[in-house]
Amino acid sequence: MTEQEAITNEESEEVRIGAFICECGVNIAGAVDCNAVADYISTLPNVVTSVVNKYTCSDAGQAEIKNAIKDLNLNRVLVASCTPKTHEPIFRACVEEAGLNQYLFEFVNIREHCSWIHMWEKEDATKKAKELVRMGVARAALLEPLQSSEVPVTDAALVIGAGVTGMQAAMDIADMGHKVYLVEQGPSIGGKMAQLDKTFPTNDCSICILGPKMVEVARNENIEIMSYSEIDEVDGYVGNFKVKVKHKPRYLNIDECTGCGLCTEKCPVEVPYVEFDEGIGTRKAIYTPFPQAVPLRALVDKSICIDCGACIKACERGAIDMDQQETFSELDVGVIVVSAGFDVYDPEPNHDFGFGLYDNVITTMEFERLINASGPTMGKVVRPSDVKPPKRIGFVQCVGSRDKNSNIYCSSFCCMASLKNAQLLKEKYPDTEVYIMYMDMRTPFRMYEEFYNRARDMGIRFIRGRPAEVTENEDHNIIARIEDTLTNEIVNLELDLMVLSVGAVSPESTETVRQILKVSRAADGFMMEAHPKLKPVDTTLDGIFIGGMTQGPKDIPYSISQGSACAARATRFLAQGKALTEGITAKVDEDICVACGVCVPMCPFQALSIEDDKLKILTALCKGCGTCMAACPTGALEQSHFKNEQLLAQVKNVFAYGEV
Amino acid sequence: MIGNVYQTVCPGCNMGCGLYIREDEEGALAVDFMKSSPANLGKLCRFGMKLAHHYSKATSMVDGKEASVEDAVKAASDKLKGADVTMLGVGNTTNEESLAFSKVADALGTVVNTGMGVYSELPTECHPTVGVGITLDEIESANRIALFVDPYIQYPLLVRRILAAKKIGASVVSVGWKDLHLADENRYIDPDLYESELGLDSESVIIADVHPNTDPGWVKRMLNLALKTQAKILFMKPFVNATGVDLLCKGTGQKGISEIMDGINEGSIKTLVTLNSDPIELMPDSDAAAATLTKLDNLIVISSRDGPVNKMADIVIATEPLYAKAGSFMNVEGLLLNNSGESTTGIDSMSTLSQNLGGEAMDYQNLHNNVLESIVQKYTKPKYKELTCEVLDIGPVEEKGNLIYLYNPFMWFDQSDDNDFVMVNMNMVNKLGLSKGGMIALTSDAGTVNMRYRVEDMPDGLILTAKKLPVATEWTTIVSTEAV
Amino acid sequence: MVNVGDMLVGYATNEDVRKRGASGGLVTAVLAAALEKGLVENVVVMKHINEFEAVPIITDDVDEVLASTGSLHSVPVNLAKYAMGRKVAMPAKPCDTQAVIEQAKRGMIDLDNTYVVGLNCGGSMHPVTTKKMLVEMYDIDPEDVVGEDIEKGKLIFKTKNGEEKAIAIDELEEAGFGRRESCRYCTLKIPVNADLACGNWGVIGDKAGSATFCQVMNDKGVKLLDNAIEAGRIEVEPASDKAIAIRAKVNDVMVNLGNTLEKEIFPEIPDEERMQYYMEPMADCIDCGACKEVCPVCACGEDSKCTMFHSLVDNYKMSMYHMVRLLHLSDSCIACGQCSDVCPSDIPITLLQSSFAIPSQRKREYTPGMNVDDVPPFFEVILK
Amino acid sequence: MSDFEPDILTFCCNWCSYAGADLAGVSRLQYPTNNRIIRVMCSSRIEPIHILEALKEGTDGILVTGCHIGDCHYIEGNIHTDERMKEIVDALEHLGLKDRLHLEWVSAAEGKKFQETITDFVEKIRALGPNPLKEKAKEE
Repeated sequence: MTEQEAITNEESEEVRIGAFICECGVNIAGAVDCNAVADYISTLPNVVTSVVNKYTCSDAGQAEIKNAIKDLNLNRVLVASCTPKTHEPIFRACVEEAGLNQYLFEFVNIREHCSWIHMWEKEDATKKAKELVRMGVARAALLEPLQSSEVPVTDAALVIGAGVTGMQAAMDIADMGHKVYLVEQGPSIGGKMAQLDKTFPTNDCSICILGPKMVEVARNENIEIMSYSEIDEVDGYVGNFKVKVKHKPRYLNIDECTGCGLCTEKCPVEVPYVEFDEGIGTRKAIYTPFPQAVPLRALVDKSICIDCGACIKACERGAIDMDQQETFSELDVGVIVVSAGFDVYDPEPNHDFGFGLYDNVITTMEFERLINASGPTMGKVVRPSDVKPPKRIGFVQCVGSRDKNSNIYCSSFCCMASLKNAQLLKEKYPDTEVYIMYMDMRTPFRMYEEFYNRARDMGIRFIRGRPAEVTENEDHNIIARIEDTLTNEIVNLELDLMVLSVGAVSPESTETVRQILKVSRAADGFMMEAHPKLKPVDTTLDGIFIGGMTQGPKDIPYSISQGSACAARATRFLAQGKALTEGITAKVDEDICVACGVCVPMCPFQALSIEDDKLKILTALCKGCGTCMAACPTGALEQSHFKNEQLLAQVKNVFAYGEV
Repeated sequence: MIGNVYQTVCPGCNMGCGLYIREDEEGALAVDFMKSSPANLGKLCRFGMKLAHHYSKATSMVDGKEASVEDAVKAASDKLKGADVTMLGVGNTTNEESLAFSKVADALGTVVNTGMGVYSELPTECHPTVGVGITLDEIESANRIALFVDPYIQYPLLVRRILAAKKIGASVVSVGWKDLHLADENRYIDPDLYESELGLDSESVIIADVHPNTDPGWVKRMLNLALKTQAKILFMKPFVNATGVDLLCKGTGQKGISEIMDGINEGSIKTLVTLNSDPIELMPDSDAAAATLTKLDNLIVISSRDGPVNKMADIVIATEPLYAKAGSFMNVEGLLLNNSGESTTGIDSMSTLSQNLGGEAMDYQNLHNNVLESIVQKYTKPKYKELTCEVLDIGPVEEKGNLIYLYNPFMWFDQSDDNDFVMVNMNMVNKLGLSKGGMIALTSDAGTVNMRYRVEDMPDGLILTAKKLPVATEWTTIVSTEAV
Repeated sequence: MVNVGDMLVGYATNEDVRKRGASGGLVTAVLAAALEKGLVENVVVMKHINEFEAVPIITDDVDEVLASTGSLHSVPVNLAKYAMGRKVAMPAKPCDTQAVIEQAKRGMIDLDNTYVVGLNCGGSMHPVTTKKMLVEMYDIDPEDVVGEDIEKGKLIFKTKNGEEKAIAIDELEEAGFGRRESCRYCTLKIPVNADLACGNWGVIGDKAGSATFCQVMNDKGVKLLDNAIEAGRIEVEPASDKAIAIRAKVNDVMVNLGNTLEKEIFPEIPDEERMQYYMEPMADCIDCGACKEVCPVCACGEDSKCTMFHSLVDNYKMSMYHMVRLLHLSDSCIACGQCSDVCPSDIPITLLQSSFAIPSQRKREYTPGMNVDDVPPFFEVILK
Repeated sequence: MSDFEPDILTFCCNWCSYAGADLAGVSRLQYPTNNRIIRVMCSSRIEPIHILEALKEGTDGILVTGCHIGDCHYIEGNIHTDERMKEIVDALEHLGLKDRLHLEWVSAAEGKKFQETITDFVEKIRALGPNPLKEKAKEE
């Protein structure tokens, strides 16, 4: 083909390429005859000058480029030296200083990709270098100037989920002086941590440390808590998200309610309190979530309310409004932090270890409520079948974790949780026999292994093996048949109560949020971070961050760290007030595009959509990978800086056939 | 019009390719295929495919200002009354309009020139053979075909006919300028050896072409070859109705277009009236043609298209687009083809013009009947007319240039086209040291142009172009070459 | 009320339509009813020019619809592109229907707005070939022909004076006439992908020749028929078991013939000859672009990946234009034959496309144009 | 055929395989000079026209390289690459250009693998012989 005619740009300005061949001391010159390369290149179309430098990247070399741009009126610069991975930014800055758009710079690698790998083949290496530069010249002639665009950032953040992670993120962002909307689907902030009794490895009371934090969040002027609310729609991109929040009706005027509890007293309807007490305790149809709830306001469970009107009569402030409807708020935010929490694995459907078949098999969360001093039993551990204190208690680890039949991942906190609960039992009821049936005890991080050792010292029995068979005897005792793999003995353990250490799973409600935000999901069902090491709380969508259990199972300290990390990452945008979008992006030629939509599902960043029979590209979302344009049948989509004509010019000039 | 479509004929050349022009609600045009069309089975070449883009409508003008058709006709009548008028109508329109144009000529006491100068140099008895050759079907049953055109570039719808002939055993020899894929033999031989070397006989077919820039000596050579070998001959032509207009104008005493241009330059022609014929597009050297036209006192253009000559005209009488016209065409094999359009504004304008000049009034139906009576009896193909002339004296052979303009009939549209390269052979590439992807510079008296090139198997020293190049002054031009 | 899956025999109530239309004029009547009752805004019909020529027009005139009748065998255009961007009803051969569905997958046709009345098709013929065949094989003046039919492997022509002449398709095709090449290896003869599958196969007894067999394929088919019944334009009755069996038998014969011919038409190509197999015929390409323009499954506009290479300077080596098209269409080519029909150089493009596409489609277990929910494999896995 | 030196074109993605090629260079891992590299942001940018054009231009073998599945900088670009290359490999085989296109995942840490991949591919293409379109390409 003969594309390489003197190609001119839109203003029909003549293309003038300056080529700079770097010797890199002997690094390149040792294997490549740089002068021969320069001589050859000078014969190519559009090449105005071709120069050999000792070190093109040196100040002298860069000065030579800048002078040549000015003196020879160059409008493209090509450097043939080392790898763009390290030196492209340097030369781009160099040409920009000389007044040339940085994207009019072309880099050819003749060191890593030529001289260093063909050290003893000078003739062939020189030929190859000529052809590499020839490709570069062909491409350089077709380069176009590009601009990264800046988008303004709305100075407000949305935090989805007010568990311990979300609260931390909200407070950190708020303390840096930015408005935060903290949206929580439950009636109170606090999350799962509020349900726990003690926390490992220091065994301090969970609500005692969390409670003040919740109050602090509520008192923070920059934080607006939206409890009992859900994300309905999210539109837009970094800096400019439009969020629609749905407020579910509490059937009660939250400004009038004082949380006094008079209404609850009068309410005649009582049901198991599943949401907070794991169904062990009860609540009324009108209730306040728990004593330390924030906001401490009542709400009506309309599904069980019998409309007797007792509460309305009881409320001195007339706060109750049974006709309340759901309402919506529209928020403009610049960044979004997702800390939507987790659910515990549900062993019921598969009757894991007899759960659901035998009364005295319970889960960790149920146990947490049982042993919690403010729980339904006031901290008295009893077993469900006969409400008697159990004397032999066993914990089964890895229920719903590390199991290809449920979830293959490790839920990370359950070993420590069981160690903690076992210790609490031993402290509270020293004569209780406590067993932990495990595959491996996983105790990383500071003081965790010590915590395990303490448990051993306290006489807690560890059996390496999990029940192969669980049955119940006439006393409703649990018989667990286990192979202790350390002793190779089969043990038939009779237990009064068996606690399943259930792992974490990503809740359905989080999946809804994920789909609204269009964040990607990992194979384990949790949301996917942008990079597992380098960007653990970023997502691939600019301006959206994930922390805590949303990203995967973790314990409280790790969750709080991630909350702070999310805050720090998110606040960068808020503090700068602007976000830069990628210069190399997809562009559509509307004259050619037929809006067939083949490209839309290709984009991993949801930057493409068809609206009104037209393809719309949200450039702010585009990362410039090029997946979509390769799929485009018409060629209407082009990736700037890697346009088809630019790539094809390289392809066509790969081999010169006898010319060099 | 049939529903929202017009059945019409492609104006690219004289092949007579039938097609539909489909008009949507917004008036946008699209080409549709008419598979029962006898000349082409609905198939169209690259020009035909782009046809919808080529109908740029003309606007009536008087002295550079937009005017109504009526005013333009009236202004033209005033200018033409009593003037010594030269009329040019090459056949880019219907038989009926061409006939109407002749009647205007009658009123002015002049004749319509077809622009094909070659006819006036040929004995009358060979005109029918040059006019209507063999039928296109007959190509398919020939046993040997001698090609003096490049069908791929010049008359693409011939390709399938030749391939069909090959399929049933015909051999194909190309005596052109470059190797053709469909030819069994590609010969570059001395014209004096054609008769002895090409192996033609009465079962053979010669395919050549005539156009306004054809060297008459060349046409005579072709006729002699046909006479001596008894082979049948088909002359392809560039204008949709070249055959019809030739018959209507009786084919004799007509001026060629270069003769007319010479006349203008000499000052013997002062008033020119054209009917869908643009000298700027037809002459190889557009700039020179435009300069010539400025020497006219009166330039009156009757046209359906907005060509370059319209901008220079004193008066433009705009007519309806070709596809919308009521009327018929005669293709290269003498087949009469009909438009489904019903518009007659062109004819009506010329009728008024004729009456203003003291001539007769015309209406479409009369003209159509006239056409049927004078040139053809029925919508069927006439039989091939064997050559009856004597062997012709070729006369002195003109010196040829090395840049050869493969006269492509579509060129008169002067549309941008991807023929944007010249063809050279590998020897020239090596000799000039042309680099892969490089350009070749062509220099003639008219200046220099840099062109992309494509390598072809062809004789040394030649440069072929299918595009009218600004350095070309004639059909063949002497140029010097170098690498850019 | 008719139901999805119903097998019916019906005809137009209007005597004139019934008489003029092929097989009882049911299709014409259904289309007319769709238009007059506002089910659609336009109808695509073949406007009759002569026995060998008809041109598709898009009309909102019921009379125009009623005036359009006759067989499609000799006017092998694909109608899919005429339905784009409209609320339209159309008659359709199986390949027209395939194209409509492929266009719907590419967002060019809204199937909810497009009512497709499918017509059985044993294959179509090129009008000029047909004329020649009439003279050479049938000894009939083409001008005298008033009707034609394909039945029991024979091609039948009816003349003005009521005569019928039948010749076996095999025989015609051996003599170089008969159906277009792509129709010979086509195995979709009953348009089960349309909303209604209509035809004369299975119309027996006293109704033979004056009624249409009609299978209701989906809800739109129900709507079309109910609408026409309500408008009083058609009458239908359930088809007899015998009729259904006969229709299936006719179809089997045609499909078997197609399968046999496919083996004949596509011989095994040795590896070392493959390049030549594709390149040699394409060397005659003159880059007119008609094959792309006419392709009813390609949704690209005038510019596309293939036209990047659509240039004379490119065509003398390996025609990139055609190579890109081979790949582009290999998942969705329906072998409708349009590209071969319009190629000015008579390159057997459909044949080349098919020999490239058929193995590819079979490997990916994808049949284009059958179900709008089947994603063409080259749209690629839509992840997650 | 013995002196046939194949022309190899390699497409590298910016994030993994290009860096892998860099690492091969930095480590001075010697490999044949037959290879030329074109850099793209993601291997999913490569489409059939690039491959076909390269073959038409006379390239004897084409390598497409990208990040390992799961490592893609753009999440799942290389999954698209994988799908597309399978189709193109099929198509090329059908066109009589079998084995001239190969897909390989090379991480930024796999300089050695890059070296081996090129070396093996050059050998494979050398054994396969010249691209049948090569002579025509040279003519131009």
